[in-house]
Amino acid sequence: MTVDEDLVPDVRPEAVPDDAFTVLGRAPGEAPRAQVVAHLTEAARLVRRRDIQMVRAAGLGHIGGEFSVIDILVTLYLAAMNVSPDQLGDPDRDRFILSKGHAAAALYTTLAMAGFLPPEQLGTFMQPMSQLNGHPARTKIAAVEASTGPLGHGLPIAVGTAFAGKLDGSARRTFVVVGDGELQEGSNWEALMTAGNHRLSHLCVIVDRNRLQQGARVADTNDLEPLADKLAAFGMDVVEVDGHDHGALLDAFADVPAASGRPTAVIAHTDKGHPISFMSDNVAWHHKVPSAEQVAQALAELENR
Amino acid sequence: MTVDEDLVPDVRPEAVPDDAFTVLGRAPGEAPRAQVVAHLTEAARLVRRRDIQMVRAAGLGHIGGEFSVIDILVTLYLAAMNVSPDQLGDPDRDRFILSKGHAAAALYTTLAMAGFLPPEQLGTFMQPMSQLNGHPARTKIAAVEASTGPLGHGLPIAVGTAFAGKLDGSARRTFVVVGDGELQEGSNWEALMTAGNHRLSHLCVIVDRNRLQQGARVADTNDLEPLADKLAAFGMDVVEVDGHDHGALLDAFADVPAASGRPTAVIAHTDKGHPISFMSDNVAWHHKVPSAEQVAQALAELENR
Amino acid sequence: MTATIDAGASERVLHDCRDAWVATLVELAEADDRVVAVVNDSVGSSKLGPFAERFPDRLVNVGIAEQDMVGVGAGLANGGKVPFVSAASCFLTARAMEQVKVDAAYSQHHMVLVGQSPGMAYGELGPTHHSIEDLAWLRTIPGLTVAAPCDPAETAQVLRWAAAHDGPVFVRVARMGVPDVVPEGYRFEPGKAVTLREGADVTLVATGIAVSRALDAADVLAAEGVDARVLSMPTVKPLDEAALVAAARETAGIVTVEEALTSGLGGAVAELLVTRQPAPMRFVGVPDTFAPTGSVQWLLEHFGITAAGIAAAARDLLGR
Amino acid sequence: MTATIDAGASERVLHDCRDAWVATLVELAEADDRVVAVVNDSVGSSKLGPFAERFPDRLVNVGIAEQDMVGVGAGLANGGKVPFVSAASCFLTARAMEQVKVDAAYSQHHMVLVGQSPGMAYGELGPTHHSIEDLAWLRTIPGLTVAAPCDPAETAQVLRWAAAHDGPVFVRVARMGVPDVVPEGYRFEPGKAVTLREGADVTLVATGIAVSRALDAADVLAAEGVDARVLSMPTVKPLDEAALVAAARETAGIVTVEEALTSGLGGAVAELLVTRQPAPMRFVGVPDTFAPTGSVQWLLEHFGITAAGIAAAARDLLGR
Ligand SMILES: Cc1ncc(C[n+]2csc(CCOP(=O)(O)OP(=O)(O)O)c2C)c(N)n1
Ligand SMILES: Cc1ncc(C[n+]2csc(CCOP(=O)(O)OP(=O)(O)O)c2C)c(N)n1
Ligand SMILES: [Mg+2]
Ligand SMILES: [Mg+2]
Repeated sequence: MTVDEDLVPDVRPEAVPDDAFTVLGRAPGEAPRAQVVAHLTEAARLVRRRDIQMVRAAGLGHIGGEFSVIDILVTLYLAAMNVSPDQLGDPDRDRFILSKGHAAAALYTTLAMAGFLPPEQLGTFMQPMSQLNGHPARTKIAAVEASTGPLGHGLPIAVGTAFAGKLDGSARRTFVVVGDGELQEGSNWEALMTAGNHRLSHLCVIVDRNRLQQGARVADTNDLEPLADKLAAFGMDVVEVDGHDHGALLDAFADVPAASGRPTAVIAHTDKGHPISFMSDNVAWHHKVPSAEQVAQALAELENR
Repeated sequence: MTVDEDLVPDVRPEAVPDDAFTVLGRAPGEAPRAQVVAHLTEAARLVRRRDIQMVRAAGLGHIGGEFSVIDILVTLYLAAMNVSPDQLGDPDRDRFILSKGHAAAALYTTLAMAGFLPPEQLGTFMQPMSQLNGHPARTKIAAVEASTGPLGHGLPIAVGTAFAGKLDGSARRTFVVVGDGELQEGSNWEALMTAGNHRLSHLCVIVDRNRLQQGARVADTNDLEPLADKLAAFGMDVVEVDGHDHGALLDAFADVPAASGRPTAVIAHTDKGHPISFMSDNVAWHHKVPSAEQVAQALAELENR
Repeated sequence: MTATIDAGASERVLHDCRDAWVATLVELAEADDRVVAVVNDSVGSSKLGPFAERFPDRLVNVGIAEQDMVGVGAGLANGGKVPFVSAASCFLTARAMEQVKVDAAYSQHHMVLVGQSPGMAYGELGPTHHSIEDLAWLRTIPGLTVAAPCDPAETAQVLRWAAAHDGPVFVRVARMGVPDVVPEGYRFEPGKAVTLREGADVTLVATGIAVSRALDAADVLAAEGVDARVLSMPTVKPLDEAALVAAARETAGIVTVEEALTSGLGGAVAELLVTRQPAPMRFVGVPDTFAPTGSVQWLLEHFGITAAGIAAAARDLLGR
Repeated sequence: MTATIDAGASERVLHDCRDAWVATLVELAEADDRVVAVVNDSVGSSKLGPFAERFPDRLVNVGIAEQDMVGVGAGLANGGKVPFVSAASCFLTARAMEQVKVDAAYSQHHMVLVGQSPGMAYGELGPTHHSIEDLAWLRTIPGLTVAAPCDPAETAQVLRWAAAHDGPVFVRVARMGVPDVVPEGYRFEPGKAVTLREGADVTLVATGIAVSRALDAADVLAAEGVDARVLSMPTVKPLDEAALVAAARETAGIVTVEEALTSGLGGAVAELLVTRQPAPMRFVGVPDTFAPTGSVQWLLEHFGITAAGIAAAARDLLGR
């Protein structure tokens, strides 16, 4: 199935009634694991709530890929990564780069949830002169480490920053999320080859493996399988996890750097549009903007989880 | 070991005394295999003779990568490929693309050996207004299928022409030679993914696996190993051969299209500068220009083979 | 897909030129089975649905891989096909620049590069998705024809011409709504300006979606007693040198208008005039900056690529 | 590496600016351990040998992968390094164009892009290896400084300035032999022309290796009684607008000279003049064509990028 949808659909901005947003902040450091997972689960629920409202209000966004990546982002920013709003000038902070920059709204909402952005700013998403551009820009938001948008840029940049960390003997880690469709870009394989050969052990490449790209399934466009073999042949330590399981993600991220000394590739199996019944695994929702009724239904489904 | 040599060294053109060149043409079609191999062996010897003289005369060239690829070129043009000078307008002719275009002199001499270029033209190599440019140009020589020079262009083009052949149900085959260092370019992995997924069975990607690139060994720059695993994971049917063994090359090319329906990748194990004692496997000879004495010694070594 | 806007007094129907693009492509493909389309996943944003349905085998989708896309296009040309290589203009040009230079232009392959949704059509998506550089970059590449049609009829004409032209052509296909502009029976010729309005005071030279805006500006100026000539320049390369030199001689100067960096059409005209007929110019387009966030309509207003902005530039040139 | 040529009466020592490049880089790296070099295999042609010996760990060789190279450079900047990203100019620009646009310019990373052996330095290797488009392309990218130093001293100055400048800089480093040009004690400033010779009849504006040729042309013209002003323009972006407007006002016109497509420096000056001070111009450089095979010296003669060619252009402008 292919989609005849437009990258910028014709839905126009509309005020959204209920866009309250509670900033939960980081999961408590010393808490038992179940409590951390509960914190992340609730945070992800709130981030999805706000995200869909932002997309509806802007009349623009990439909701499918946002909902598939939110659990990963929340796990990183609220628990796994060593970075906090008052630590952005610290050279030893962990780095995160959203290579699939079209999921910007998911990043912005997660940054707000983690205290890196004032929640009010979320209301400016895509508005004239807003700092919340359709793709994240490092010149506009302090917490954004790299400007992305064209696919295949974030991973080479992540390799560079991981390389710098290695040169400095720093313990910091670099996490980068790439889309699965994005892995069709050759620049990523250049970067993986470099990372593998230089044994950038503190680099963690997370593949948002939602099996869909813009117009069709990845398998029907230019298939990636056998993906784990490809990544391993390029020198990665490959781990596969359920990308919506916060506990599994926590474990995978805790294992970076891998004992092997190789960079880690986490294939995070996700569903595009997760967990909304009418969006999930449906290619139509790459950048479709939900109607008011669809927003209401999605919010209800989120409530009942 | 790295080399501090220049891409355009300071040796200036010089007349070369003995540049006679015998055009042997195609190996006889119905001849016994031993006779075909003997024909190719002699042709390759003559091509190397002429090549080193051209490089010396021009004061420019990439002799290491030329000597590593000549046996492959000669096997293709004088025996394996279904193409002849009077058949260049035939849509069903086999195609050849030298993606590592810096070995242009090897292609020109082979084309002359196969009757595609008047041998006199070889004397114009790199001279002002010559059609024999430092990298092959399709607008300058009818038998050149694709203009190359920047690494990583020829393979995507080969995928395109193989795709066209598939659309037309043509039996023609497309052969493309890439350097091993060249495989660091991501555009090649984009093209391999496309070829693998579309099962372009009539495409044959030949890797000139001479283990050296411009400044150092491939393994010391950005290693390719495990190369066969990489190629297999991208959907290729992988074959490894001695790239200086005409018989082995003939067999590998005769197996295209592979029974599997996948494109073929031939990893041709070669030596850069083969078979000259002081050049072979020596990274200094990527684009070094031999002195008159070195030319004499190389010619003597070729005589005695 | 069409929309209407209230332009001055009258309601005008606006068209998405991609509809003309796909209709023309299907028509060309029906007449010539060498015609194929090559894309980088963006089947939807290239509006290739109707083509994909009619000719599923002739749609070569290489996935998100623009270098491969242009190289594969060149190879398809080698294999006897007539490829239309279609992608968002920003990625087709910036990401595959060396392939455009080498595989298309230097190689002189018969291939058509179709830059979709150029300029600031992807307004809110930001500068990474704006293709404001394409005209400035591509007009410098030898051997490449660079076209930016101004309405659906001209889009169709350019594509038909490109399909028959044995050489590489870049065509900017607009998604922003434009009214019908070219006259009935119009025939596109590369390097041939279209005089849409005669005038003796100042000349407005525009390309692509800016042409209808230049016409609107001429109306604004006429109301003030300024008689503006309007030239549509469907190809930024080659330029219509004779028409431009004549305009520089016969009117007070030239205002160029484009939805692009002003080094595109503006720069091309400036380079011609200084050597042939020095004359004052004003540039309407995107100045030397990455655009802020905003919709395309907002950005066009922001940069004055509007009837009012063009009229103001003309007034400035005339010292009024 | 130095060579001598017989220029007119006197013997001049010619320098390969890459020697100044690597010496300066080593010096910067000694003073600041954030300085790293990033390359695409071309350690030799970037003349990085001395740096590689002294700082083996700080040489990041990504192999033949220009997109990765620029992205890695941006990441190293994110990681607190000051990367000098060095490659043959043709590949650095064309192959990594989107990375230059997005990762360097739009992102405003503190990084230096070093375009080696630009123009037609790789003469016989052909248009795929010529970087004649770099100035025309890069000068249109917002937020990027584009420099083409004219001799070893200026090369060193530009690199030192770039190392301290918190933003992206592109520097063309010439391999073609050039004599010493800038005066003793010269300090580079971006956007600041250097008046190498006063003159009232016509102005020659040159950049990079063309500067010494413009000076030679002024000698030729002086012998004919033509008093040519010579401006060296070390940055094509930003331009020295004041100096150019003054030259257009005070002399009969401007001849630009560059080892590049004339849409580079020539186009930049033309765009300035038509809006500020319309004046006649002539362009010396590579016209709109891919060059034939030939050595760089032969090609410079072929295209008239020589004292004689420049003088002829000035005469033509003056109608003599
Ligand atoms: C270089 C480039 N080409 C094309 C696009 C247009 N584009 C935006 S999103 C997308 C699909 C991405 O698919 P995937 O990486 O799988 O992301 P996800 O499924 O997580 O949304 C495409 C083709 C782009 N942003 N960049
Ligand atoms: C895009 C690009 N980057 C850099 C170069 C410069 N270059 C020419 S040959 C070469 C080394 C190629 O090595 P390999 O592919 O192994 O070829 P071989 O050993 O057969 O000569 C390099 C880096 C180039 N031609 N194209
Ligand atoms: Mg996906
Ligand atoms: Mg090699």
